[in-house]
Amino acid sequence: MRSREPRPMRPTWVLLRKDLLLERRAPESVPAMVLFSITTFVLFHFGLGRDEVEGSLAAGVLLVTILFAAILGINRLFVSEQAEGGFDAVLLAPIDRTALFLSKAMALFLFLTLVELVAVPAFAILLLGPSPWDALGGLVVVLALVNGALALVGALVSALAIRTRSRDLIVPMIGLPLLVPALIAASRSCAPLLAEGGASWPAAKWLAVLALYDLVFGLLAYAVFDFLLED
Amino acid sequence: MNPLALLAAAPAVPYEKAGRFVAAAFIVLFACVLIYVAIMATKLQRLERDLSELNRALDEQERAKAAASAADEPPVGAEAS
Amino acid sequence: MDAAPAIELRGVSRRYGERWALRDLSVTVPSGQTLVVFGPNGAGKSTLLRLLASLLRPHGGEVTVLGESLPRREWAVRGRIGLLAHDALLYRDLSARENLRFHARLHKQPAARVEELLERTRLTGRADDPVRTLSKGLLQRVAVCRTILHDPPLLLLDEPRANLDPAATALIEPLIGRESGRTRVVTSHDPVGGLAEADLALGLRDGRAALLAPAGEVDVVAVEALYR
Amino acid sequence: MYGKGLRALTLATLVALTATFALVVFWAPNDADQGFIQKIFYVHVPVAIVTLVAYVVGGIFAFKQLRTDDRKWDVRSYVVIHIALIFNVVGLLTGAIWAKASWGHWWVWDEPTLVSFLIVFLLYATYQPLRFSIEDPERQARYASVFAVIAGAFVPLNFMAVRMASSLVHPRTFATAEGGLPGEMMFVFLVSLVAMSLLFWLLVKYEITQKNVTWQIRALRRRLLGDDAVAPIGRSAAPTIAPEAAKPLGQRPRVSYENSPEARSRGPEEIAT
Repeated sequence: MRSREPRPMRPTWVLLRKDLLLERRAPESVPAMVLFSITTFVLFHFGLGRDEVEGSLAAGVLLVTILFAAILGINRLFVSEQAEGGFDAVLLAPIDRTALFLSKAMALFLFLTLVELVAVPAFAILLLGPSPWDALGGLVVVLALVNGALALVGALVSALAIRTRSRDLIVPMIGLPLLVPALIAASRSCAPLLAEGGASWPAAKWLAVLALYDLVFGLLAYAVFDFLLED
Repeated sequence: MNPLALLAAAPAVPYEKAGRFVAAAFIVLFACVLIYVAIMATKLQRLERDLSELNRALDEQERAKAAASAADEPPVGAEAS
Repeated sequence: MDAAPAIELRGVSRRYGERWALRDLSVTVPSGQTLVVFGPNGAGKSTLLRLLASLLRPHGGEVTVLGESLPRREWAVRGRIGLLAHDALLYRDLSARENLRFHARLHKQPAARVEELLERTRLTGRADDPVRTLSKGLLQRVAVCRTILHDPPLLLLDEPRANLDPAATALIEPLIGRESGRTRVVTSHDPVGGLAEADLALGLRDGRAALLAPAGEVDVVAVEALYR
Repeated sequence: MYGKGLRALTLATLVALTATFALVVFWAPNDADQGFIQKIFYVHVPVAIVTLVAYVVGGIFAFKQLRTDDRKWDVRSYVVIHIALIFNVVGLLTGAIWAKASWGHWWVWDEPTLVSFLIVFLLYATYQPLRFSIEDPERQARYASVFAVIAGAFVPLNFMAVRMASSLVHPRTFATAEGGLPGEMMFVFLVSLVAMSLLFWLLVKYEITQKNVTWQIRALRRRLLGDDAVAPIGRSAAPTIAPEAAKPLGQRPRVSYENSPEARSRGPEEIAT
């Protein structure tokens, strides 16, 4: 047991630690997302009837799979809070309520990164034509931005949906259209990376659009999140 | 420029292939607006029915009140009328 | 305890759609005293507790808790209120110790406080088993620890003794009972037991204060009348 | 009191609409390359503009509802978005007709306004199911407002992303690069835009008046026949509580802070965001 007095951790870290501990203790989101991704690659193989994909088709397959896997994670984000009446625990604590939003967004970001650590290599082995090695640098940047978009929009939509009746319907119904611009920018950035002739750095404007999307929706979600918790 | 001349000078409206699409576009606009008006019309009917029901209820209450006040008036009032 | 009353409600009401959950309620509870709230289900007891805990905003009237007017200064009362409701507010997959550690960090309390409370409620034996494996009685004890972890001056207890055996009740009495010296608002369905521990009695019926008087002047019959 | 401007507005809309159609059919010159088909543009683009502007206005009303917690903003936000959704359908249909007329098939993916229109429609189509899935009217208003604010900010961003993604096939209606529109066309376009805006405003005012009448009759029934005669409100996507009955809670403190001890000693002022 740690003897020294715990540094008063910022509430966001306290909540994030709890979420990671919960996921480690009873893993449900990450394994489900990983298995879902790999199954989707198999489905794409048979659906498209192609052994290998490259360029914009490869970008599309990878990103659509990650998007739908993320929807699974987003659906489960606030379930632990809702089940135990946990929202009250956070609402009663003397903390800034948007810490809950930040901690959930970071948790989802980490989960998505974990999933991609397995899903992207699987994608490279199963479906990707050109070798992924030289595209790796670009992929990391684009996927980081995509994870940011999925985490921020996902956390907000999950909070919006969790206390309604048809919650697991509301998340995909609202989340997917909201994420379309992010998907457009991401697939246009990934296409040159996975191109047949060899990876080339994505056009700066698409990375800018992705970054702008993260920024705008991050700030907006941060501003309106409190209203979802009030009663 | 009297209206008749204006009409005469108007370009002929081509009704073969192209014209039909333009007409379709305008019809869609009107169709949606009219559907909306129809929905509002049904709501208007329901409002009208509620209102008449309320009026009937008000009449009954007034009749009941009038009857009640007539009943407990002392006999003196009765002879005087 | 400062002289100002812990709780002051003037004409407080709370609406749920067109129905009034609480209607024009005026109560003053001096600090250190216990208010016991009686009333059938759906009379507004839980609504009153959540309103006092700043979890619900009033739709009318003024609410002053621990000298702070809600909802304007609701952040000032956060962390100074202990709410023990039907939900235990504990994560089923975490152990009792991990849960309490989490709440301690949220309220900036030292870990030693958690260990002290675990010993006082004799939970150290089961402290590391996931909460979902605990019986209802043990779960209630962990919830009591969570409620007073941050030493709140005001306790809001929703039928605290539900599913507790006499031994467990004796254990938690010094923590959340009268002798804890805190201002307490307790909801109860047991007229005899409730009146015994009350300084002030409030009877709620359809969101209104059907009965409000010092506990001494209220007899059991009047309380039972509420439920008919 | 909502309905007082209704008659004047209806007349104005009537005049504007008939003027538009008369001008479009009889007066507007045929476009050089597209010929008569180009006339659909006088319906499709104004409706598209009114829809997108209406979504953003719905977002602004929703933001005001969140700030002041006054339910009349929720009613306005709901009605504006509700009518904008109808205009969105009209925009999509006329856009598809135009695509069929000028490019031969009903849907063209290279056409940015049409594609972004579909995405925005898919998003806002979830507005009413979201409202329907929340019972408590208070929370319904607040959650719907959060959605409207987010979706309102989404509309311009989506339009930009889709426009960048598709090669520019759509004739630039007012791009100055090719000299834009000759005088007459621009004039007819503006008249049509005014007409569509008036039509939108008319329908919004019409619906708000209708809702208000419904609430007044409900209140009247309650006063006349007592509480039990009033049918309990079923679940509905639309706001069901009259704004007057739901007295606003007034300004709510938007105070963020690290933790209570410092906050209390510092006594932060209310931050009006």
